[in-house]
Amino acid sequence: ATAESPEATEPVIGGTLTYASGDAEPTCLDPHVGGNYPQALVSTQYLESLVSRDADGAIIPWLAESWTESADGLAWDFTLAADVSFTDGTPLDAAAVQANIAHLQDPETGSSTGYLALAKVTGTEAVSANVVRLVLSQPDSALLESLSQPWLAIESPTALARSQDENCAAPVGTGPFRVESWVQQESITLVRNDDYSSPPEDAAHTGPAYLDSIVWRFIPDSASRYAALQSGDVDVIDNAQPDTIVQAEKSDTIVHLDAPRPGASNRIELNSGRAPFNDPLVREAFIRSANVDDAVTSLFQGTADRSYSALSSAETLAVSRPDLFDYDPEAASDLLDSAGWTERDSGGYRVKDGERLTVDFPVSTNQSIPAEQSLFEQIQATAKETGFEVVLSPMDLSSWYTALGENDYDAVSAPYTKVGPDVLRILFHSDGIIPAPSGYFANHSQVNDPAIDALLTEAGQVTDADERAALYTDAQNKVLEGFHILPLFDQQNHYLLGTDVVGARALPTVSTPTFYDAWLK
Amino acid sequence: MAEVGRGTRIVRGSRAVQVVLARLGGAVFVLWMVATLTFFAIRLIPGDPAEAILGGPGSQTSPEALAAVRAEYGLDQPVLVQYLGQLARLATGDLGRSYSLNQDVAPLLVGQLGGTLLLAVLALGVAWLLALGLATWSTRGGRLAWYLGSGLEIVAAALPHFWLATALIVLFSVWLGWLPPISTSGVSGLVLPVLTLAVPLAGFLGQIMRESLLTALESPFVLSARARGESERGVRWMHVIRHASLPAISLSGWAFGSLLSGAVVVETIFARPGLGRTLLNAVTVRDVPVVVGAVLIVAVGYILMTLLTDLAQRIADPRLRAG
Amino acid sequence: MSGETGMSASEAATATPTGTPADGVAGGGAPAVRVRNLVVGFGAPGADPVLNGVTFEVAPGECLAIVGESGSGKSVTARTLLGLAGDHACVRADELSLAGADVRGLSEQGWRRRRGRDVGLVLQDALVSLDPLRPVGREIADSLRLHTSLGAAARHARVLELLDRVGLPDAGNSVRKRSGELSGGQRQRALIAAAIALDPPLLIADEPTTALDVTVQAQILELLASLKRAGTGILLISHDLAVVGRLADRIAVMSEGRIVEQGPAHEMLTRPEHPVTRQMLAAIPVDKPRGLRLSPRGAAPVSPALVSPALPAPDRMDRGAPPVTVLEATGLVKRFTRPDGSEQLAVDGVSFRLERGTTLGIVGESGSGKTTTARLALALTRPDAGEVRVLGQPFSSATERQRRRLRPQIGAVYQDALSSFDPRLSVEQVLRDAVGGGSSTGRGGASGSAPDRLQVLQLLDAVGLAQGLLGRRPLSLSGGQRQRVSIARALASGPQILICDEPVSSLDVTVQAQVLDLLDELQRDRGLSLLFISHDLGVIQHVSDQVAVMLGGRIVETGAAARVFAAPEHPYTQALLGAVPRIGY
Amino acid sequence: MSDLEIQAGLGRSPRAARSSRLPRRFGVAESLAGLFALFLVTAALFPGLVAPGDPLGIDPLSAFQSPSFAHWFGTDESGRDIFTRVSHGTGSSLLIGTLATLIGLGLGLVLGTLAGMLGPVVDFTVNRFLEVLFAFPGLLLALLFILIFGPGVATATVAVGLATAPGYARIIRGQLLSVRSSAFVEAATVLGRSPGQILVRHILPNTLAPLFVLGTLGIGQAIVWASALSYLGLGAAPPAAEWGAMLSAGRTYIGSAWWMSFFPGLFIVLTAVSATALGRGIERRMRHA
Ligand SMILES: Nc1ncnc2c1ncn2[C@@H]1O[C@H](COP(=O)(O)OP(=O)(O)OP(=O)(O)O)[C@@H](O)[C@H]1O
Ligand SMILES: Nc1ncnc2c1ncn2[C@@H]1O[C@H](COP(=O)(O)OP(=O)(O)OP(=O)(O)O)[C@@H](O)[C@H]1O
Ligand SMILES: [Mg+2]
Ligand SMILES: [Mg+2]
Repeated sequence: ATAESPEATEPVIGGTLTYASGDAEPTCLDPHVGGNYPQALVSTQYLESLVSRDADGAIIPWLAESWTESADGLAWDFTLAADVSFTDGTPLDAAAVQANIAHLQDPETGSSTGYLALAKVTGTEAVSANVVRLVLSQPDSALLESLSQPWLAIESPTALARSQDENCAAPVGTGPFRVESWVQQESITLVRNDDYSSPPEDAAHTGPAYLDSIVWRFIPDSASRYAALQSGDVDVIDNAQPDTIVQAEKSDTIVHLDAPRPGASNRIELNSGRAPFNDPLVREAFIRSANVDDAVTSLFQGTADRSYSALSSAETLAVSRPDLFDYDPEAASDLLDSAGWTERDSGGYRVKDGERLTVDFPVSTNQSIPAEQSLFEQIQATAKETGFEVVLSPMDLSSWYTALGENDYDAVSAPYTKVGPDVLRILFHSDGIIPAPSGYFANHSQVNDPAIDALLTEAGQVTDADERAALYTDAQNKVLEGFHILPLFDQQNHYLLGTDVVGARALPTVSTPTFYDAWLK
Repeated sequence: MAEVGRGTRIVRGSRAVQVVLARLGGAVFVLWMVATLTFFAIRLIPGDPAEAILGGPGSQTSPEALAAVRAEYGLDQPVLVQYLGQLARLATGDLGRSYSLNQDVAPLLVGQLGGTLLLAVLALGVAWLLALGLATWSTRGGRLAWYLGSGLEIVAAALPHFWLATALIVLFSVWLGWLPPISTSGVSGLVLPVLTLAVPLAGFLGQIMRESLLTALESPFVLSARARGESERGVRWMHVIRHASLPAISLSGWAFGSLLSGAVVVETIFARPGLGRTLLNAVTVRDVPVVVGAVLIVAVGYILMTLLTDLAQRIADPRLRAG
Repeated sequence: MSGETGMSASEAATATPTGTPADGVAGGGAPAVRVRNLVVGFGAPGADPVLNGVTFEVAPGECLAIVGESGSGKSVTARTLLGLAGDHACVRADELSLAGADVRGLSEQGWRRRRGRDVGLVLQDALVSLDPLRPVGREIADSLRLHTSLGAAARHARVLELLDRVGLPDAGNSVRKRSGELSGGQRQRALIAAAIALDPPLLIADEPTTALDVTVQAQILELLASLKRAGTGILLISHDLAVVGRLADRIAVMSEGRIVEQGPAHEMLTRPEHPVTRQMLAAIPVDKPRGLRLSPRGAAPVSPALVSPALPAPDRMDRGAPPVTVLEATGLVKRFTRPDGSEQLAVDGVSFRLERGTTLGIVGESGSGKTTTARLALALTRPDAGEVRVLGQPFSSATERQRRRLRPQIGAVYQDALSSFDPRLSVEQVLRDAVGGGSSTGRGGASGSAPDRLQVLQLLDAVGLAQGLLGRRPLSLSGGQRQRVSIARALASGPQILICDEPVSSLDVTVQAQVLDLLDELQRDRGLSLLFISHDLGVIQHVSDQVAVMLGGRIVETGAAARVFAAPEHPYTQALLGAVPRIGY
Repeated sequence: MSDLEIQAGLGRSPRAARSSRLPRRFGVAESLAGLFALFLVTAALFPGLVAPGDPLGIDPLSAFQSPSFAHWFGTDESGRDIFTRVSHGTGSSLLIGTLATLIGLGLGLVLGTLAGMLGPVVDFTVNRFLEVLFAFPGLLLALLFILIFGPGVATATVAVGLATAPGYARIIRGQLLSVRSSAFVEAATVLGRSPGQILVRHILPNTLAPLFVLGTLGIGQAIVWASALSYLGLGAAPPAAEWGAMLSAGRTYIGSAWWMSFFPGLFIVLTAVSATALGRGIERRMRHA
């Protein structure tokens, strides 16, 4: 069964939908604070952004009904939708937006994602009551895409004025639902916003949502989660495992909603910042020696397509280069020979002046689903034949951060979800190599190529769409041809729904589900 | 057969006070040590708590945020200062503020406690019933019953929680569809977690109960009860059961501890809110205040439990009261 | 049969004890129990039965005593009469009737209806025959609950009445007490009360007094006598003829599952026919002069050839030499703090001297401080005051290191021989250790020097044990054998002094006799000086030259045995003497 | 009181122990356990004998196959043969169990002996210390340890050892005290033996003898514990063929491929069971000797 649900019947008003998330429970329901995917998932139900994206990746109006960019691209004016008000009654106006930008940029808030996305925004002005202007230091071609993300959603200024605890417990937005209660470690209860008036253009209907309420639960254990869906205790689950998806496809009581996340594809980043991967030949050898295709077919059982791109297939500008990534052990061996890794040791691993050809691969158990980890194991196995010793070390998130911070890795796989190709700049611009004081940095493959830097910086500023596309295409080709990354598949994002759930869809922005149009049979 | 009860009441009274005081002192000491050990243990863990505080899947921490966090949680101060601060706060019953859940620990844990206690208490009860039932049944039926009984007990005792849990879910939820695997509301949701915790414990308890049951069954007072015309059931309910229970009672303190260990796994698998799950999360994100708090609560629970056990024993066994 | 059971519970309960034996017999006329050719076997039918053709009967108001040594089958007999021989016991009998009704092949229910109503049982070990977790009141009321329709109140009243009847002081209180809170005597009374709750025509008392002090023993026997007078038939089981002497009308002697001789008590005690009976009578130490054998020759063969020449054996009888004090205690005091914190004077100013070649007997009831005294004499516990000197040298006040020199001069024999052996060691290893000064740590028998081995053999022979036992572990030995081994161990170092704490209390009379003879011989042959502790005045009288009577930690009377037993001064001593069971009335 | 004490049946009354009238327990069970143990040891020493083939060798295209003649226990998500993996995992699992038990026993021995031998002061201190350790649920103790020294087989092993140590310590102490105050030790004193001789001849042997049983019982428990840690992702790292790790890996696919977690789990349980059965058997023999 697939997500195309029969629209024939009339929507039923009322009912409570139970959602079981496999992600960690957010510590704050306000996605401004920190800013991770779990927050995005739930906040999509009660918060809305200035703009959104349609299925074709085009930016469409949401809370902002229109916008204009100044000639120099340093000022953007957004005209806000009329008579929209937050669920606490505060009207949506320029001041409100200003308050949100300020909130995001305030270090006290501790925003990460939103903070970085607004890096170029230096100030805001209220042009009129319902027109707000963002002032930029440089042109930012990614501004709209950034603003479409849930992490930059607009909240009630009155609510933001409260203490962070209060705001974290129950953020107030303009969404179709509002936060009723949150019992830590148990569930979040969302109830319908009856005065809802601001659906995005691509919504199926207008007016309030059909559902009375949504119960948002957290079931980290995937088996239990699926069991709960089967037994009908929950209506929707996320982070579905491949095998369960296959089962679901067969069953007629569960439907599957596949919504790959935008931004970067799921890939293995090869650390060109240190041996052995500072040698392009070795990088290519590794990539050629890894049998990803078979692994993906066996592990994901057709639920995920192999990716040959740096970007998610959700990105229109994604460049795909199958030719670079096919499995070819012979070629790999030759490459290693020519790279000087000629001998093999007792373990069958390549050796060069006493050094074994070892690839340290820290795996964050929080961020890589089991299927992915199995995939790595298979890569480990196939790469061994060519003589690579891949050392997989699963670790918890903070240890993982530490390992990265100390540049103690040769390969790593980290998701990066961001709307639009600008993610390339974050991932491959040499600025991304210098670790922040926290030790965190985004350019894990440590690509340090002036040419690429130049392309990305320019692309980040040009406003002409075609120009931008061309620049990003070049940049991607350079990255791929440099064998800096081994693309695996789109960042997986599968939802399974009971067949009684109709009209649920994922927002094309960051593929978080929205239950505005949803109703229960 | 030393004559009993010659000791003068007064002496006994003051003695009791001494005992209680000693107990209290011991308890406080244990708590302090636990707090200290935990605090420094966590400190030894490599990595930066500030990271942990902001850390969360997919989050990218900005230097500013980190700086702010360090200041807020006093992570920039020397460890000793932090330790003393922690103790001082603990002394006042303030468990501090969670790194990862940004809320106060005390209320958080107290909130979580309920679920775990419910689980633990129910499991303990069920385990007791299972164990008693099995022990009595297998000591009255013939050899076969005996082998079966003791076999079952050993197997049960060897079952790892996580495996049992999975098996139960697959059996009762997926195949039979009788019980919901996950539901924090309602009794039906409790069945599987409680069973998961109870069965292995029942195995252990059963093994001891069987032994003491036999001892009791062979003892002269049972013979003389029979000689009075007491029926098998009478013998068991009037005499043997209580004797069989004594050693098991003395174990309840230990059992409680093991249940809490089990709760870590069970609450994760069955997605139940509770101390165990919170603890595991806290440990993995190095949320020092929560871990210390949780461990302290567990320690308190353990101490209370041992006290209760002693009490229960004294109630169940007058010989102890006689001293 | 149904008529039988028709003799309804309430009647039974309300039936007031009738006056004389005569009435008892007249009532129903049928004997309380009649057994003809009872055969009981356990496990394999091939194995020779535990009871083999036992025949006897007990009339109401009569007391039959079954006497026999341990393992002869007394308790099995008792249990069989209640249908409690055991799950895998096979019981056959030409006749087996309770109160005139055949009970062979009775169903479990049928048995249950009779137990407690037609027959009551008082068990060997009063200490554990009452449920320690339940108030004795409930225990007693159980029989009523099971067999009568009485209400709770009525039952309670009846229980009080019973407790009164068995002479339990302040019944109102005792009802609520648990067995742990009662003294041995009181427990035994409670147990009897439970057994006679329904006035069963037959009361079986299986060694009802074995664990009790003589004075208490006397009281219990008196109680049983009063029941007998009230018309209850009593089957009294014991291993000690002297005990049954004063109660039994007829006596049956049992040996290896057979009743070898049966007859009127008087006949049996005065003109025994069967050797077993004779041996039992001979075994009774009471009123037997010092040095007179209690056990038949050959029970403990001693071949002089092997007796170790270690010590010159001074003749005990030569009174010429001035007495040498080998062990002297002066003003010993030992306090213990009870679990509840209160202080207790276990030993309170005890002084005594033990002269070479003589025996000092210490007698006293349980808890009077005998063992503590012994432990003080052995310097196993420090006295709070006073001192122990050995061979004139300071002992208790010395350091253990200094003491070690003197240790070989003192041997010890304990009441519980078994627990005094390292469970891992065989008899041979135990003795080797003792002989070889602990130097031999060899586990296997092979190791150790030849002289050691010779000595071990000599010891074995001295205590009359076969060499075959060398390889056995103490656990697998009989009580008597164990005690012999422990005596052998005590002798290993060729001591002058032997301290025996209740060496025979856990043995039955016949075995006790052998051990006492053994000790006597050894004393004569080796000029040993014995500090002999027992609660049994009869034994003390037989073995001692000097006697000390202990009460509550003090020595209330001491002096030459002859004098003390002839003319006891202290009332307590007199009471003790009065209580000692004697043959011939 | 620890689960070991329970299994070792300490505080069991001699009456029950000696009673000859009980049915002879586990005559059958013991032999079965013995057989299984034999199989395990073989598998541990010569895994190749039991299951030729590479426990890590992947075969993506034959993944998720249910048990069959080709693959007795089926295959996992990477097409590895589970029987092969389970067999080859025996070594490490047994090793972990044994080492952990040894560590636990070692620590316990040290603590217990300290408490039991060095007078009341030490005894008091050690007891307090033990109380503290007991106040940590075992799993938590292990968790903390692992988080400090990082996950991995080695740390998991030590962690389990650490977590079980207090239990052992308590048993050993109790044993020591009871032996020291036993009548036969007094008897030896009366015979004029020096404390040294008594220690060597009586106290140590009688204290240490039961440890063997404890050890046997302990191995089973230790394996269960270790697997629990692997299950929480803190033990052996995949794709290592370690039962706990395999079990947790398999759990993900429990809905579609039950055999992936069933068989490793089964082996854990069976191992623990046979260890217990054997331990009990040995114990009884020793007591009846
Ligand atoms: N249930 C049983 N199963 C097997 N053998 C038994 C059983 N009960 C008793 N025996 C055996 O029957 C014999 C007689 O036992 P019994 O208890 O009657 O001896 P006793 O005369 O009472 O000795 P004591 O004076 O020590 O009580 C003993 O050898 C004993 O081992
Ligand atoms: N180690 C001890 N701790 C506390 N109290 C003790 C201890 N040993 C003996 N007592 C008490 O001292 C008193 C005398 O005990 P002891 O064993 O000497 O009496 P006994 O005459 O040997 O009694 P029995 O005839 O039963 O052996 C008893 O009341 C006993 O309770
Ligand atoms: Mg008997
Ligand atoms: Mg004594």
